[in-house]
Amino acid sequence: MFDEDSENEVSGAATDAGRRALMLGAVGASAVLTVRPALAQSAVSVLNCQIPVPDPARAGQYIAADGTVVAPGTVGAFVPAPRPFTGQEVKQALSGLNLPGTSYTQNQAYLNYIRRLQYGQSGFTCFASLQMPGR
Amino acid sequence: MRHSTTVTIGPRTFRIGSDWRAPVDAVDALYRDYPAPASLIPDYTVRLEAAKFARRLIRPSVAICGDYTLPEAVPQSLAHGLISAEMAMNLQMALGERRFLLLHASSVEKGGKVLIMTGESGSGKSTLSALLASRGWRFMGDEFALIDPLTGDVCPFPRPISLKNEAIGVMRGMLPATRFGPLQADTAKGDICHLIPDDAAIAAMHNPAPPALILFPAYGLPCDIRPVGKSEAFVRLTQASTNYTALGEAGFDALARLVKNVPIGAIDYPDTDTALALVDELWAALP
Amino acid sequence: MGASTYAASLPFKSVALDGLSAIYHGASGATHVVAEPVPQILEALGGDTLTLAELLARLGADYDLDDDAEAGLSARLDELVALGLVIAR
Amino acid sequence: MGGTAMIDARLLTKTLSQPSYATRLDARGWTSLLTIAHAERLTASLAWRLEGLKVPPKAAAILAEAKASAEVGRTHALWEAEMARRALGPLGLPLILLKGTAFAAAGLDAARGRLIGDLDILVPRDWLNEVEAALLGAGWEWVKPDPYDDAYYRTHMHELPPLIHAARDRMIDVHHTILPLTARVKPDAAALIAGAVPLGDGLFTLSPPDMMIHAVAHLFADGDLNGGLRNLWDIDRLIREHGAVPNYWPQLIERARLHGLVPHVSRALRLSQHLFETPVDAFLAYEARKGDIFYMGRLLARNGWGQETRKIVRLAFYIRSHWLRMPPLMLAQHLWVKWRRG
Repeated sequence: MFDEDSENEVSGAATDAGRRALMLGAVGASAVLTVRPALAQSAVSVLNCQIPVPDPARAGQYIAADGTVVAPGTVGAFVPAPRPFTGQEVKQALSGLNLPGTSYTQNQAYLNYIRRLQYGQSGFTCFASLQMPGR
Repeated sequence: MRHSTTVTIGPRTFRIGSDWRAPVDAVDALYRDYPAPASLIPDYTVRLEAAKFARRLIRPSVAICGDYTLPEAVPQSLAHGLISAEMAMNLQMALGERRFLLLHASSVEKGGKVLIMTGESGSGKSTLSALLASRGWRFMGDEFALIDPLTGDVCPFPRPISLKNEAIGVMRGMLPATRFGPLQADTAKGDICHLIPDDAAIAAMHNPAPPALILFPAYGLPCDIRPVGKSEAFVRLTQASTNYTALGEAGFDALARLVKNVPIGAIDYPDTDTALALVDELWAALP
Repeated sequence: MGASTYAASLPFKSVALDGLSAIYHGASGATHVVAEPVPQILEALGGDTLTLAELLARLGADYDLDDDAEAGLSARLDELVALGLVIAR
Repeated sequence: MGGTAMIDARLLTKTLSQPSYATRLDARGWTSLLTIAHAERLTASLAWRLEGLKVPPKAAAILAEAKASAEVGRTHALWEAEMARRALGPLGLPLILLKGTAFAAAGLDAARGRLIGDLDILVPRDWLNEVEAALLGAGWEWVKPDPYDDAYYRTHMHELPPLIHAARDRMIDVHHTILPLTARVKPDAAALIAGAVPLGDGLFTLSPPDMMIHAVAHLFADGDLNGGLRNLWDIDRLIREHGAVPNYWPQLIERARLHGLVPHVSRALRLSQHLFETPVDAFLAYEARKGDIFYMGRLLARNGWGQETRKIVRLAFYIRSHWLRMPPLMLAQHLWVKWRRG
């Protein structure tokens, strides 16, 4: 059948003492998402979906460190991503890699933007369908 | 109302009232093989009302009303009265159902175990359920899969299958003409023709069965099988459900149990023969 | 923040699904899908009201923590308070 | 078909006030009762009233589901109040809840099975800008981007244009008084706020007499009596819970005078007494007026299919509701703008 080894990946890599590491400061994302009422359904594959940063309705605007969308040129904020990220790239970024072509702080800002995505915004269904890889 | 009828499908009974005779006659014809309502009290009331007095005289159009109504629903042509009735029944389920967790999915059963197929319109879940039903599976529903939070079982809701466009010709070539409702051309979704479930499916419409496999089919892609992670499946199924949030904790329990206990995968297929082969392969590999 | 103690907002249910957990939160009726370390923090809180230091000590007893765990935990707790899963006093 | 024309919503009001009446219903009667209750948004309230009675299995299932669903709705509504409390907390204002959320937060009988839609809160008019800014900052957004509607609300209404929370999809109505500014009667909003009662967790409700005053204002003046039975049921429940408290009736009379709503309170009491056998104060209820029968006809205009009946009566109430809210010239302007926009 399918590879059903996901269950035992939950506890991650054990250290020598049988204890395992817990990254309290790893990714700024406690809630990956909160389920919202749906009349429609999203069925988007991780492999072929995209997340623009920001969404086309706010193209050209900057992304602040906390993920909010701010006016172009705002001090401390980051330029829009030149191309949409794929679901796969975001998935990897959530597990620790930087999004392609981003600095550490820029990566954090973009991830904060992505986790603020809401139903109806471009990229939300893609993000919603992401799953964390077992660590 | 001037004309009315009552229809029972699985656990749900609908009372349908209409300002015109034709839609009620069409419903009675389509559901002629279904047993008489088990309960004299319906779960839902559906009303097909004349949209506006002036319009009723000039060009009759049907407003879809009932216990649950969408304010922005567009009135339908009276010529498509049967579809209006079906849409209205779907609407009551989608907005009103509070006993079962309702998934926008088709379901078929074999050997006492259920295959659930969920996906957007165009994924082929409806056509695949019709094809599987013609190959020895029991048809349980092509629109809504009802998950019973008390048992975890899938409860049948075997409505007539709403075939669209090319699928009509495909199925007509395989099954006797008596199994089909009238062709309704030029609806908002193209041509629609209803396929009446076979006698066995209707006779077993009160018999639930446990789920054994969930598939997310996608039509028009090269053949592929992928596992779908439990958390991804959980989120996607909340979005495939119209009443997950309204059910509160019962919905959470039902969905968590379903996702944890049942293998879940995605299949991409270029044609229906491939899809059927993939389903057979995955079904045979079940523990 | 001025908060000195933290407690989990009870009741909630947590179900582990591959790398993530689905949490049903009784007070809000909301379902959250969360990543590590959230389930571990909620489990460590249990039914108790703890200071940041006490909570950190409990987590440290079960896990190897990263550098600057206190700042990380404080940030996670702020997020959980915003979601409603944790009550700060 | 034939026969249902005789049925109106009295079937529901009778069963709500005398639950044992339901035991005499046949399947057809149950069908009409449940359909009317649904249309009036009272199914779960009915379910609570019928608890413990022997009812047909299908009806029992429908009632149980309605009850469970209302319970989920109550959880969501109270959480929304908590979210608003957090958003507005820094302003240092008491968060005064209105209508269904207030009943639920205070644990009143009126909350049993009551469906709660939007979150309604009351704030001082001088604080509207700060409240608006705080809500926008905490994730609420405007529902209507239409400038005419927006200007209309701000100039003439008793509340901000509705806001919806972007993540939770829940609406909030921020009131600064309980009737539109254009209405002929002007309740004393400052007195409502000054008399608010703390619930102990940063949330407030109106005082029991003011709560009744608001329920009455909501019943008569805030629409064309659409959904009126549910609002009247609120009134019955509030009176049955508060009416026996010492001094309730003298206070209610005093507050009705203060807010200029004595005739309205009077009529509401009479209607509630007629339809729900509510024990009311004879002095305040006064004696039946000619118009009462007209109101009853409007409130009961619902057939066994859940359809609204008595079109002429309804139309009269629709026009009347706008007449009450607006001076004639403004009404003409309003209808003109609405009409041109189709």
